Amino acid sequence: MTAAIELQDLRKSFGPTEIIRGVNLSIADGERHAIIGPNGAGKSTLFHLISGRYNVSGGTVSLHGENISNLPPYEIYRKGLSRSFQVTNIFPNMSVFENVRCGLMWVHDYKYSFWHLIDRQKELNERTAEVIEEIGLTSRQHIPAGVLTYAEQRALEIGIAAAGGADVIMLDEPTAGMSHSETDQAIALIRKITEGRTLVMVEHDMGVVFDLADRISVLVYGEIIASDTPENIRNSKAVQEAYLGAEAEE
Amino acid sequence: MSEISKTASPATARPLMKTLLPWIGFFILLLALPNIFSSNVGLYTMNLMGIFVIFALSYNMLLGQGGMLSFGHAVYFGLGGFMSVHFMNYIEDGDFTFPMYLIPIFGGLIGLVFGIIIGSFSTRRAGTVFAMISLGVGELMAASSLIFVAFFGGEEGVSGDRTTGPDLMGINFGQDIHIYYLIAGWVFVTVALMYLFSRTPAGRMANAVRDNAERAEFVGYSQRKVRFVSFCASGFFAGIAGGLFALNFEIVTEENLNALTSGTVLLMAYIGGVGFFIGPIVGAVIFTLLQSILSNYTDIWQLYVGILFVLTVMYVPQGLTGIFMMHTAAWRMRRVGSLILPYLRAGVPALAMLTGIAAFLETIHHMRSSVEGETAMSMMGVDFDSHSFVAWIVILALVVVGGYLTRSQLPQLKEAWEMANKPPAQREGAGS
Amino acid sequence: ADTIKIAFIDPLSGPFAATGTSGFKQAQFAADMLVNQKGGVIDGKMFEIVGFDNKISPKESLVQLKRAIGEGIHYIMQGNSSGVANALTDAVKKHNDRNPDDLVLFMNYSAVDPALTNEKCNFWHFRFDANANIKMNALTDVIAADDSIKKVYIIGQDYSFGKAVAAGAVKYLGEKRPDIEIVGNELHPIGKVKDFTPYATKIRASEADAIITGNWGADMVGLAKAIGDAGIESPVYTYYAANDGITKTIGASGKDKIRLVHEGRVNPPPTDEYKAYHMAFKEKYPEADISQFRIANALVMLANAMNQTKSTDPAKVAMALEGMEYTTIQGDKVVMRAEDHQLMQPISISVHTDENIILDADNSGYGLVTEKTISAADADIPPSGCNMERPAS
Amino acid sequence: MLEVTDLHAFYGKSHILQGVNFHVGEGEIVSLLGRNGVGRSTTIKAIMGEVPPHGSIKFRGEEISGLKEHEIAHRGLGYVPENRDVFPGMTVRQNLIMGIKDMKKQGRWAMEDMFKMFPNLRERADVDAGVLSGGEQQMLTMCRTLMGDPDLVMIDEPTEGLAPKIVAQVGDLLSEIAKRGVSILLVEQKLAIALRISHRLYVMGHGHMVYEGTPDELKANEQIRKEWLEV
Amino acid sequence: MLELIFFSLLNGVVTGLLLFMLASGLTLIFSMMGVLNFAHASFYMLGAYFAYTISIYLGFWVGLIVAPILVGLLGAVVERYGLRYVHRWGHVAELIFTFGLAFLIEEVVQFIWGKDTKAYHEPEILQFPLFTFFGQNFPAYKAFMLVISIGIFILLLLILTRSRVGLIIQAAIHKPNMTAMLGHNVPLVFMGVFGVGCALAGLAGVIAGPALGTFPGMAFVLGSIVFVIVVVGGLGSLTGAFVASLLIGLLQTFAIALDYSVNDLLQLFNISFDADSALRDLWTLSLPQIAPILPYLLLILILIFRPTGLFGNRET
Ligand SMILES: Nc1ncnc2c1ncn2[C@@H]1O[C@H](COP(=O)(O)OP(=O)(O)OP(=O)(O)O)[C@@H](O)[C@H]1O
Ligand SMILES: Nc1ncnc2c1ncn2[C@@H]1O[C@H](COP(=O)(O)OP(=O)(O)OP(=O)(O)O)[C@@H](O)[C@H]1O
Ligand SMILES: CC(C)C[C@H](N)C(=O)O
Ligand SMILES: [Mg+2]
Ligand SMILES: [Mg+2]
Repeated sequence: MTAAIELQDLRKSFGPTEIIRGVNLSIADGERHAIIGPNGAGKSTLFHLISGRYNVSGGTVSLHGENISNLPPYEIYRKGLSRSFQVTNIFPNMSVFENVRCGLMWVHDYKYSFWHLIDRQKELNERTAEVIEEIGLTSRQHIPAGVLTYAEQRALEIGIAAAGGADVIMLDEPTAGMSHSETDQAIALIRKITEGRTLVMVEHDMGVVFDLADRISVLVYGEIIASDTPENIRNSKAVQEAYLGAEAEE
Repeated sequence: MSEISKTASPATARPLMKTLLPWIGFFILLLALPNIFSSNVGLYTMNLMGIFVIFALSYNMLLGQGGMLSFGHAVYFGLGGFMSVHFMNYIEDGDFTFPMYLIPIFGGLIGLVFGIIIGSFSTRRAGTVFAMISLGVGELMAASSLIFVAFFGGEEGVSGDRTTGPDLMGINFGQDIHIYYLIAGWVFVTVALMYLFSRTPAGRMANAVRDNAERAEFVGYSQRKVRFVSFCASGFFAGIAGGLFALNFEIVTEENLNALTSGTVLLMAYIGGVGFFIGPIVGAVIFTLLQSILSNYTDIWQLYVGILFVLTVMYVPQGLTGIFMMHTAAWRMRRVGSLILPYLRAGVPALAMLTGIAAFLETIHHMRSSVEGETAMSMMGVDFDSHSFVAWIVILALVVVGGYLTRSQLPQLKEAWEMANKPPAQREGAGS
Repeated sequence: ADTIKIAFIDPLSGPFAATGTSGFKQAQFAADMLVNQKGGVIDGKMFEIVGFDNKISPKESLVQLKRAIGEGIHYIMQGNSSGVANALTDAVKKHNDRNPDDLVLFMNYSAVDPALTNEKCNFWHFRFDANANIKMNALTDVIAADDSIKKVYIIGQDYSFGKAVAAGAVKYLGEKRPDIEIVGNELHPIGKVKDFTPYATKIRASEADAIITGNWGADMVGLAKAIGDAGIESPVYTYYAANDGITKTIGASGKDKIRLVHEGRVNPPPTDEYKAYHMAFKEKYPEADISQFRIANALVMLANAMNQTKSTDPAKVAMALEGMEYTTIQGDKVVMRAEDHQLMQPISISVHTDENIILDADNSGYGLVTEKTISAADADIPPSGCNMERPAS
Repeated sequence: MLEVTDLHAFYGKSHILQGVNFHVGEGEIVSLLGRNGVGRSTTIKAIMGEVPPHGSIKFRGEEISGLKEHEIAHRGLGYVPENRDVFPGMTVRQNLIMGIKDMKKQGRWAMEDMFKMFPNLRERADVDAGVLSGGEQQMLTMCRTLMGDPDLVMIDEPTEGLAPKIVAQVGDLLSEIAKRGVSILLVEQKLAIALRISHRLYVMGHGHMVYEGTPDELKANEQIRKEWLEV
Repeated sequence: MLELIFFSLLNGVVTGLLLFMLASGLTLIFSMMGVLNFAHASFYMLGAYFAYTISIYLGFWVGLIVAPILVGLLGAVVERYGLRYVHRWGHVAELIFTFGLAFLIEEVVQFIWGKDTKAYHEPEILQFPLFTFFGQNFPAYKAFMLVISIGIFILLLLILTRSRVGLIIQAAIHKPNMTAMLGHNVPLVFMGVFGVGCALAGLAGVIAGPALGTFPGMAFVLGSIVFVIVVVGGLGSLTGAFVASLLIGLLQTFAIALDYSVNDLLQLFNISFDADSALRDLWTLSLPQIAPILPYLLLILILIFRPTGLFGNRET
């Protein structure tokens, strides 16, 4: 069986500085994988490399065995990989409903059609409504996304990413800036939405990480220093030193 | 599952009749207009309006819907016009037969072709780069039109005759009224098409790319292609408008594709409101009215248009349509009535002040541009002596008193506005 | 009695506004002095000249034509730019064909593209100025007589008139002085050149002994200035290098260098009547000059035609204008040739100078002194290719 | 040094600060604790003039409420916002330069000090701040404010979103700042740090202070912690 | 030929430097405030008109000093009461505002000064040929223009590289509050920069007015070419603007000077063409004819192949 995502000696430099220094990682199909690491380690960069936002400087990214390095984001998306962003990245002037629908249009094979009336596409609209229901925004669906509260926007962010039914979903700090109760809701949502799919996420909230992940990789200075089950990671000396540090104190 | 279908977008659930009603109204309006304004000037103005409505709407496919600020949209309009006028001449010369009233199709096609050519490189980027390319292409085309005389006719442009070729039920479109109905027909069809375009996946994605081009790439769409599709469609409709222009004026010149025309369409769309589908329609109508009516009464009408434009950008960035749309909340709550009185109370003095300001400008203008010693002038049917003391006192009084009264009314107006827009006492939420 | 409105469709703004507004003033003044103050036409109807700004655009002119027709005007007057005139004559013809009850007559007082009375001639169009070929014929006579001229540079505006001037120059020089070399034949965009220095440089580098140009308005001002700044000494043979700011710009640098071909004479004033007329005009408009005397001729001939037919019906008036003879207040006898509606009139060649100036231009002390006048018959160039459709009546 | 009496502030019509009183002494580290949304950030913003303040704010005995933001900054107050407000289009170095108020005066801090404290920043000195990782941005914001040589810095949640290890580093930095004679007003969620470095603490309830004391006192006061701090 | 090349070179440099004077103000405003000021050429026009009016009463030299100051003040007022207000609606609104302003200023100028060309002339003492070469004069006034523009270039370069103003403004565009809280008086700096930029345009107007004519269309004529320069040079790069100005100035003069046509090219390869074909215009196309379109061609090519412009490093 080929892995959902396979990184081979992946490298990325910005100017003279190498940020990602030869990452090798394989994420199995259906796995929930978390990437943790100190600030600036390159987690978001890694995400950008996989999803096509940045071009790689070396190495390869494969999705289901197919090399996708340096493809533009939309090509990668079409191959079944969808992601959310650390900094909220939605369509602020469009309604919540339209936001989600945009995430669905390509996979429903509308492409750049200018001969379908979108409001008449029953299946598409029903599916949109379903997704909105799942992320709990049904009562807000006609409001412009820009005026949602922060937590709602985060939910929408995840919703757009998950809507298209891609089989690999990548979430960058999905719970950043949320309060405790909101975080709990978010975990439930992520769990539900990624049912039966591959999930890759970056998180600083260890609660979330240990709660959700099947496996955790620790990225430090652009290198993966450990990749293991949550228990083993929690107990690993190296990881504690590099990342968790004073965590034990509290 | 049944629960879900209940929450489906209301657009799908909307009864067909309700969707069609505005269109039927629009259709009837188009038919009725020439009976209301039947004068020569009226017809002329409405014909121009029709052309600009299409043109401005096509422009808004770029700016309002696609977030592409273009300073060269007249290129497609002008090329459409030139192509059409050439075909008119081919028909006249008997080179081939084709009904004259379908000529704008050729305009549309050339608009589309150039949309494809120019769009293929200009839509690669958005923002300033796109805007500057459009500016460059616009200037390039305008300058070329003076060089390639065979196609563009140089300084004089190309003229044609619309009365030849197969006619439509005995009508050969010699009279303005015939052209009116022809334009009206095209307006109806193209407005409907452009509206429908905004409701297609391509149209929706144009909005998405405008809002956040990067994210659009992460839901499977190439931002460049999305812009390209809008750009071509917009070129097509601009070309049709150009074709109608050719039919209406029977001449097309360099001006049809120069920066001034590009600027005008931007102005129309923006004054009307780029955020709304009907915004550009409102803008085109108002602009044409100002242009053809106001210019009958005053030499300095462009000064007024300029002031209007700048004030619009400053205070109502949503455009004039935006002002109406601001009232939808109050309208739904049936509270618009409560605003009428405050509006009147502030509006009447404001009108007086504006009259005063206009009188001031007109009088100054008259004093400067009339022949030495000529002081009699008239404005709005009032004759007076531009050098008389009384006239100046009246002007001053209008401005000062009007201004003062308007100001004094503003707090009340604001309060009334807030009252009318206060959300009704929080009822039970629809659940979340 | 009521008034007869005449639409004056010309550039009242933009780079050619100076020419347009000056013409407008001259038209108003002529209507007033030569028609209205003499009792008007028919039984006391007054002429009223209504200005319509066409920004020198053919398209805008048609818009203004529509407006004028909408206001019930049946007579239009235009002169600035043959490009506009070509569009107007076409539009007027179409209009009259389609609206036989609402006819319009077009009096062209200055657009001199020969085509307007040749292949594009049209029953509703009358030209009161001598066409570009007639003028070029006269101008080249002068050049041909000057043996020191061996090389000529032709520069003009890129539109029908500019091209007609260039074509005429090439043709007549070729006939009269085949030995003259044409070292430059150049068209520049009309009304768009900011700075003529590069052209002046080129002219100077070509070592031309004479320059021929039909430039007018801002384009003449710019060209004259650049030629002056570059210190070019060669004589300039022109159509419109006077008045409206041009004479002032040229000033001393062009003395005895610039020769103009034109209708009507200013210095010495041909008649006392004209002199009085000119002075009265200066009195009213101290800043302007009578630069286009033909405007007055056009208006008086129109008035005469109306008086003759006792009608303001354009069809009848047009018929009356055909072949009409008239003696101008400059004492010249002119005839409107019926065949192509070209006014036959004497034309003059004058020089830019400050000597013997009685009526100066631009209040600059400089003006035009007429050196040579060619009678109408001598100046004549027969029409070619005019197939005029006359309304059946 | 800073003396706030009866401070009120509003967002539109909602009355967020309802009479806040507290003070910060020379060279002191004072922490402002409280749950989410009680108005701690608003308090700082009101002092800086970003939110219009009502009431008295005295800095070194002079009234500063009603002054413009830049005037307040020039009196010697520094502000480190909670949301990592770096200038994304400028390099790290330019961001730091931006912090300087008076180019001619040599303050307590040189750019070199900053780089010494955070070698990460030195490494990225000529990179656009917008591409820094979240944590690096947090460091940069803090350093930028210090470059302006304030006598009192108000720091809003400096450890938010930082990796656990860096959090400890930030604590050390704060102590270092205080050592150079700069007073600190710290808004923190992480009790541990606040308790470790502060001289005095305030606990904020809804729109006003509900407790004042030393770290040791607060540690002892179970009730206040239960009622106002723990979630 | 030598004469032609020499003078074309001179003319090109003079034109280029004049364009630079305009472009420098625009670059200043753009690089600092991110506002593509469409009304920039209108301020240039105002400079010429102000100077014209002043020169009637007080002479050219007073106008040279006072007119740019007046234009600068006006610019500051526009920033303070217009642009600053519009800023909150975003970039497009700002751009459109300046676009409307350009339109309005043209109308106002016509309203105040009328539609005709004004007789605004260079001062008497500069009305002499500086030197004569191959029998062709080089007017002293042009040398004066040359000196002033180079002076401006040096001055601006110093201001831009030696001060922090640029940074402060750039910061304040996106985060005015944060910038203010770091102790910078943001509104004042904005107003100042816009004012100075406009004053530069005004100065260009004062100097160009006598050379290129003072008429209501003068802004429109130059408006878009200035944009070409700023974009080709690289948005926000002063050096870029300088190089691009010279480039375009030279391009235009040489295109007019050199009489080559497509026909010449074809003859070189012994190809002849059908004089009646629809493409005849293409075959007879000559360099002087296409001179006006060269800058725009350059613009489009640059934007396609190097969207940051010659010296720029950012796109928007
Ligand atoms: N476009 C870029 N140019 C230059 N450097 C960059 C760029 N993008 C990221 N970096 C640098 O790469 C490093 C890794 O950044 P990244 O955003 O991936 O960190 P992260 O692991 O997501 O951290 P955090 O948890 O704080 O978000 C940082 O030092 C950052 O400054
Ligand atoms: N711009 C704003 N407009 C309206 N209300 C606001 C605004 N900013 C904050 N508030 C409200 O004011 C209250 C106090 O906010 P503040 O940011 O001061 O809280 P805080 O104590 O700093 O909490 P946090 O832990 O979230 O930072 C909150 O209820 C918040 O919702
Ligand atoms: C007014 C005139 C100078 C116009 C010019 N004779 C032309 O035919 O275009
Ligand atoms: Mg990150
Ligand atoms: Mg806070």
